[in-house]
Amino acid sequence: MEEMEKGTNTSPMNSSISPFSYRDTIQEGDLALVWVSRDNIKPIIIDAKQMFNTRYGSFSHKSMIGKQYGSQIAIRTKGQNRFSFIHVMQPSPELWTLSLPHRTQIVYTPDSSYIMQRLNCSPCSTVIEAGTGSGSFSHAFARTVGHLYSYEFHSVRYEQALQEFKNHGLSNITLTHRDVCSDGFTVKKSDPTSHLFPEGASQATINANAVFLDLPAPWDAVPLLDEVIAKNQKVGVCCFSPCIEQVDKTIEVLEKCGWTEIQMVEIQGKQWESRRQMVRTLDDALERLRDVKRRKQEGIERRKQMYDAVLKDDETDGENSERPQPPKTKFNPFGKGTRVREGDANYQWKQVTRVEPEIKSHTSFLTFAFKIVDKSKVC
Amino acid sequence: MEEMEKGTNTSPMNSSISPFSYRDTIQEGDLALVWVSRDNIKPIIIDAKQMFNTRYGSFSHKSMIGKQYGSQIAIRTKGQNRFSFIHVMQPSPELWTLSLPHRTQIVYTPDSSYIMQRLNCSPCSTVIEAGTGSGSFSHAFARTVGHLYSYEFHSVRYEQALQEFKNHGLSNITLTHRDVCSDGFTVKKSDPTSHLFPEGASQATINANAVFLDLPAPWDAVPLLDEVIAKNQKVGVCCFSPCIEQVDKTIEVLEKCGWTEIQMVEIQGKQWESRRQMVRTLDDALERLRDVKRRKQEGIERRKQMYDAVLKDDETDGENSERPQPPKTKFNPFGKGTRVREGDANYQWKQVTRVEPEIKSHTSFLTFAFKIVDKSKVC
Amino acid sequence: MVDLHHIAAEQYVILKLPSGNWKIVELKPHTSISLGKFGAFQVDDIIGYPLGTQFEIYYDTQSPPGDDDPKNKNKTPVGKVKVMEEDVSGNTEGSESSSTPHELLNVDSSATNRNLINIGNEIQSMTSEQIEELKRQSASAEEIVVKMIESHSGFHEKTLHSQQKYLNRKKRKFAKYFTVEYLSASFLLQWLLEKGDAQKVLDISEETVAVLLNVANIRSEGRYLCMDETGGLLVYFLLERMFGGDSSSPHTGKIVVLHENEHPNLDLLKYSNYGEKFINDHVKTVSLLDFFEPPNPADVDSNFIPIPKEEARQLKAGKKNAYQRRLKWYYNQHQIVELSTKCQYDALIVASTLQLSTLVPLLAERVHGSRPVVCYSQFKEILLELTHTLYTDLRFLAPSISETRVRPYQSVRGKLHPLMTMRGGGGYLMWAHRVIPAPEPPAHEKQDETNEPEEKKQKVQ
Amino acid sequence: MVDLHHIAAEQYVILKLPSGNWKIVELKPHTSISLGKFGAFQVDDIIGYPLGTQFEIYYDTQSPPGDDDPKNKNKTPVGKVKVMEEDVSGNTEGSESSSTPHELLNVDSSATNRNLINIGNEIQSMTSEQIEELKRQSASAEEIVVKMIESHSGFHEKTLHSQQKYLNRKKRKFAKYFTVEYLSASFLLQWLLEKGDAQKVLDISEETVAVLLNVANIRSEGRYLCMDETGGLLVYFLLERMFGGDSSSPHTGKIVVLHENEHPNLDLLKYSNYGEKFINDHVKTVSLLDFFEPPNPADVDSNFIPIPKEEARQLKAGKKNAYQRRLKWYYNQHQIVELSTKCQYDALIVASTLQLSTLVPLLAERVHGSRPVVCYSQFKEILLELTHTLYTDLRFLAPSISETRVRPYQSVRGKLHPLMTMRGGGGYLMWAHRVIPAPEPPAHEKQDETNEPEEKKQKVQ
Repeated sequence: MEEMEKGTNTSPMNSSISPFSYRDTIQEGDLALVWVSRDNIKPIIIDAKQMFNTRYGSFSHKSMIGKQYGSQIAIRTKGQNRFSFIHVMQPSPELWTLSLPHRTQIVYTPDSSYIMQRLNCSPCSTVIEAGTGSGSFSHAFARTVGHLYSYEFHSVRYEQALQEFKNHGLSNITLTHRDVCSDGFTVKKSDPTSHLFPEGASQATINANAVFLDLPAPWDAVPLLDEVIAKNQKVGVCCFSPCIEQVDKTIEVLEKCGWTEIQMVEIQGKQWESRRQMVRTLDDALERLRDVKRRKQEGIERRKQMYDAVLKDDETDGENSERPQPPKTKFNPFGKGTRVREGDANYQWKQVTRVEPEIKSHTSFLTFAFKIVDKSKVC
Repeated sequence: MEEMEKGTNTSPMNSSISPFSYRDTIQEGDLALVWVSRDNIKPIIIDAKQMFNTRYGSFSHKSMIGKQYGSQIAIRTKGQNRFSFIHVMQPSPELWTLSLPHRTQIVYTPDSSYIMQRLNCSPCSTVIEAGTGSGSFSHAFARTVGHLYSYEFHSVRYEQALQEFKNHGLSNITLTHRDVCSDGFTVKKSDPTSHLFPEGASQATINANAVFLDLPAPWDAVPLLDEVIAKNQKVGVCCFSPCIEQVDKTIEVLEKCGWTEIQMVEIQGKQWESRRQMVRTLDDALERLRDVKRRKQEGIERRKQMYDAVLKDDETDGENSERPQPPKTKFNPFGKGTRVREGDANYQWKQVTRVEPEIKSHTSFLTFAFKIVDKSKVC
Repeated sequence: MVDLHHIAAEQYVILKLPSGNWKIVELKPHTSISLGKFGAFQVDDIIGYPLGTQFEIYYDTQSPPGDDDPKNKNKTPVGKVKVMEEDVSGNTEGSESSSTPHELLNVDSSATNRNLINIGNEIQSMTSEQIEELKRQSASAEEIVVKMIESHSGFHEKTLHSQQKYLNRKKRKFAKYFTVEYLSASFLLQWLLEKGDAQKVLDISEETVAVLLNVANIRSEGRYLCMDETGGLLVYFLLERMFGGDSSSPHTGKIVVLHENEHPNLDLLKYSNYGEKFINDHVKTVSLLDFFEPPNPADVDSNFIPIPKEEARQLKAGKKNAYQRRLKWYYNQHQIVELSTKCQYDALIVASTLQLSTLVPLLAERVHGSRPVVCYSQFKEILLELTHTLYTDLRFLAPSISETRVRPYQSVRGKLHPLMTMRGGGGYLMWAHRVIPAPEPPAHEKQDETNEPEEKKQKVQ
Repeated sequence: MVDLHHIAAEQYVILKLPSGNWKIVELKPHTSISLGKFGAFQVDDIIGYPLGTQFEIYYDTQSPPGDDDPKNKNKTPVGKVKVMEEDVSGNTEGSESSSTPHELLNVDSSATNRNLINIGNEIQSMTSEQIEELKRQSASAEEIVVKMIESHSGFHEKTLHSQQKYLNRKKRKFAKYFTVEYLSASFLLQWLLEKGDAQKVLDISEETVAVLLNVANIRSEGRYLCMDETGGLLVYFLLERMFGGDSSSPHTGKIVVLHENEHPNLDLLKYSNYGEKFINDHVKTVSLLDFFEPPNPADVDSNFIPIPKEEARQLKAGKKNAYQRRLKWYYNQHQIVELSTKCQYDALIVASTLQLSTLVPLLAERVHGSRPVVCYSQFKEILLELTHTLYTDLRFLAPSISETRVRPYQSVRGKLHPLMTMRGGGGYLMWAHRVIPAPEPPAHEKQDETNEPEEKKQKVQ
């Protein structure tokens, strides 16, 4: 969405199939993700006339067309004549999430994955999502579930998501512009919605069996769910709230509305970097000190003789005597004073892991609950 | 404390020095900790006439006396003639904590350590602790701080702790029997307390500069602190509460009482086990399958010929033909079907860490705050 | 589409018991299922209700079980069931009901546990014989608990909170109810973990496998190369995500499972409710040896040539059987060739204790560009070794190790806090993308850094 | 005992600024200290107040700074200070005041951020020049913020929560106050971390070093063998725990610091307020080489024999100097002999990047039985290797690896939640006890298992 605001054309031309379904070859009009680095993944629409510019050089879309997705595109930069490259990736919901600007409020993959699993998402699921927000979670839902009903109360974000879902071929999403807290979840033909109503239908038959509420006040929305959730089966809900006081109010209303198995959890996701630490043995350290000592010994000997001489001879002034400096050590097993690249084959290394310097210590609290509206027997 | 209830004599006879201060040699009358295993550490009073019995054998105290603390005491069990041993350790607050029964409510080392550091504990600290509980944290405080004022409202626990602190030579603890929530922290001569009042003093001069409240309702105690904390210096408090709603009420009253820099934290402590996992290479796995295949080949060949014969000869009944079983594989690079001890030198191993099977995911929330009662200048 | 939301005969379901334990049962019509001390019920009585329904077992005291056969003496009597409208499970995950149980409304409680040190069995003055007698009288859990409160001399000295905890514990001990749940992959895992089988499933956690399914970009139409050392649990997770338990699913996805032993171990799939044909269509198994050293198609064809179907149908019984075996072998050999040499996979998913650093680079050769490679290991150190290997291999983009942990709370209003203890472990994931390295572009002028390893080159960017 | 609780001249203290940043300063009497945009103050004005006091800098607008010297033009004008009675710091650790700031009482707020997408600089219509002008007019932070609200066209569309956040951010930006804190080891660490010096202190965290101090059983009278690759931070933590900043402490504890380079690096001790003599008495340094290969006392004595003090005093200036050097060398050599061969230590504490598995078994030889061995490493893998080495060494009891992490909350009532992001890392500890293996007891009858390694034997128990 950020990219689109900048005026880049991100409407793929091959809109018949979703750019998110498996595709093998990079083609004109495709939506692709250019991987520059882990923190720099950019969506582009393949256009034989365009270039993709980075500060390491320009890559022609032409050089991408016809290659397999995942291909590395390499150039030599003219100025510095350096090897420079990008990878052209096919979008997936998770790569799409990584490509979003960091300041965007998004449900991160550890959370979205757990929510989907806990709500048992599959092609047999019909899911309600409110609000749509950046649309990142909508992509993950759309990949997996039968149908997604997504609600966004902010009109600009609604329009943006509407366009984006269309461009991304996410035809199993019904997006509706709505404040669900006041107006509920029912989707009528007269509403601002992307829903395709069947002939003669004036309102959508939702029957959701999974609900995800990412709202500041989910307690206003929970009582309105009964209208739209499936009646004769077990339905799960997940409320996503940053503050603990919200959880408290959410549990209160869930209990009041007959939801059971209420459980709140937190997800903690960590990324680990693989690194190497130099193996510096005690023996090497001692040998290095011995080397220093040997080189100093000469100087010390000389100084000692000098002081002894001073002590014997009353006339000499010890202060003014020359104090020779020992030569620097030559034995340098750890490369002190030089720039050693991590993994340098001249040294021994131990493989270690390091957590990312700043971790996402909290995203939101996830409150799950379940309900069967109608427990009657079918035959 | 648990041990004492069972009637074992745990009053050390050398009460002049604390058994918790550094001592080198195991002596008659000492309080020692017998380390049987990580989960089985028992306090004993060294008594030349006694035996320490385990299900692996009996160890005479006599064999311990005169040895250095930390000594391994080894025996051969008569029945099975196995090598069996214990270690005789000098108590430290942390080992003492490990020796307490698991069901005891204790402040664990990761929490107690952080609290002591955050409250900047040192010999210059005067600390208030309420309540005393199992006394385990009191031991850690007593090791480090100048004086500890500990309060226990439960009379049986008070008596137990009183005796224990005396036995352990923790002379810098004043223990008082008190419900601080209703009666505050002031210690008077008429109170049930271990305090040694100086000549003529009718109440203790506390002037605490660090406070630890492990109470169900710290908000009742916080307003009563001003009487006993040091006036003209920065004083820290830590409230230890399991539930988040308690934190909320605690913050409310801390703000009301003029405490600042309020911050709640959680401590997460994990223990890692060092283990080894067998290195099982793809090549070995393939070779093993090849070996199985070779041994089957013969059988397959025979069967194939058999079926071919059947197909050629209308008379034979394929069903009744004998189907020979191939011999079992001999190439067994991973020791399948045998019991391989972790680390067995006949195999290759990779060092790995494993977290304990059950982790202490929550102890309590720690709410810290600071206050200077009197900000006036001294000269 | 079949009805996936109601309890059906011949189905495997998982039952949640008042103790918080789980039990997997097959619903054979006209039989009864015993839950031990929690009672027994008729399968037919629960068929047709929505999956997720909680039932109470009750006994009509007027008509005692008419069976006087002495060999059935210790058998749990089969009761009747009724649907429970309100959840009373108070499950072990911390969602205990927060309202004051009505048994406590008339009981004094202390503001603190001040006068109570040792809440042990000695205070509760009912003997276990008395309790057993009550149980024999088929009293409801509630009745038993009320009796126990009356006889508990220290009860009024407990705090309300302690009283509630005590009651819930006791109620769970004597209550006779159960919940019939759909046997999802998550519940199957939970059942295994509670049985103490964590090591059999490589200590994997629900949250870790959840991330695996998403980062592996599992879709209903994908073709996945998989190693599963969890006895089929991982494959079941994949099947559930791809097809949602629907044996009539129109989706075309396939899972190719490689195995290091002569035969694959997917035993846990026996609990799945997919038909055998569905599983055979969507799950293919190939041994590692066949995968890396597949048969030569010409050799296969020279060994056997299928005859026209008409002809085959007319073979005599014995001969027909032998022919069918050979035909199966023939198709199987060609399938191995297809799966191991012609397919390009949409993801590689590995949960294996084979050395990953030797295994993964070879398996990944069959993965399509831009598709994910995801490896699970119980130990981070194994993935550390793997990532260092993959860093130097230009076919892998940005290998990284992730750890995901769920922290459940006691989700009771007024008493919110993370659970005091939880299972450690849960494993780690390595996630990378298969990419296709470009040939080195011609230099405008030869320079040294062109030979820098990938790792270095990536850092430049 | 010296007064440790009040701001004193010649002291190092740490200042907390409105930005949440820290600054270490030495309080030289009759000088001023500049805090850049937060103002400047006279050292003498704060002497004598309790450590921990928060001061506001204010400017008497009637009397502008009389200094017209052009070279002082860009110097921060020195203001007066007053003690702040209420804490307004709203520190970055999440303890923002929760009451609605009075600046907001007359401002509309929206229930949600609904109509607000991009709260950026474009909405705030004051230019930075205008703000600078206000600052030059020495307006208070509050005045500036009020002006900014007036000129912020989107402000009323923010939620009350957003407004508060915005205000606090802006207030911190323009406020002129500071808190003078005692320079504790924890604050010193925090200062280093915020400076981006985490790697210089091996990424150690306050919580990890806190556990280290307790499991190492640090006491005021202990004698500790230590390797400190944190530039003296670890030694400072030890000193603070042992002596509490009190240079007149009667306690006898000593820290012997081993170093792998020719000279020890304890640079950070320069910020401590212990006297030089106190540090020399309580902190001894020995190189690893001297420790493992100490001089022969006889050789030392054969090289130099001290003469009686009377005689020494009468030496001529030059000669006296040479004699003093030799005498110092003589005592130093004997001290090395003492520390490396005669002392038994009360704990071994290692924070070093030397290979621990080769280092620790040798150093631990000098540790008394039953005393702890505690090693810090930034990486768990290093300690894993170490514990496997120690498992097979009978002199170590139960080596184990621990990880301790603090999770701070936004501690604002109504908005309680763990901080959204926090620093990763913090390192790991290995904790074991030095023990003294028993000689193998005589067998009643020879059996094989007597030769089992310790690891196996412990498992038997």
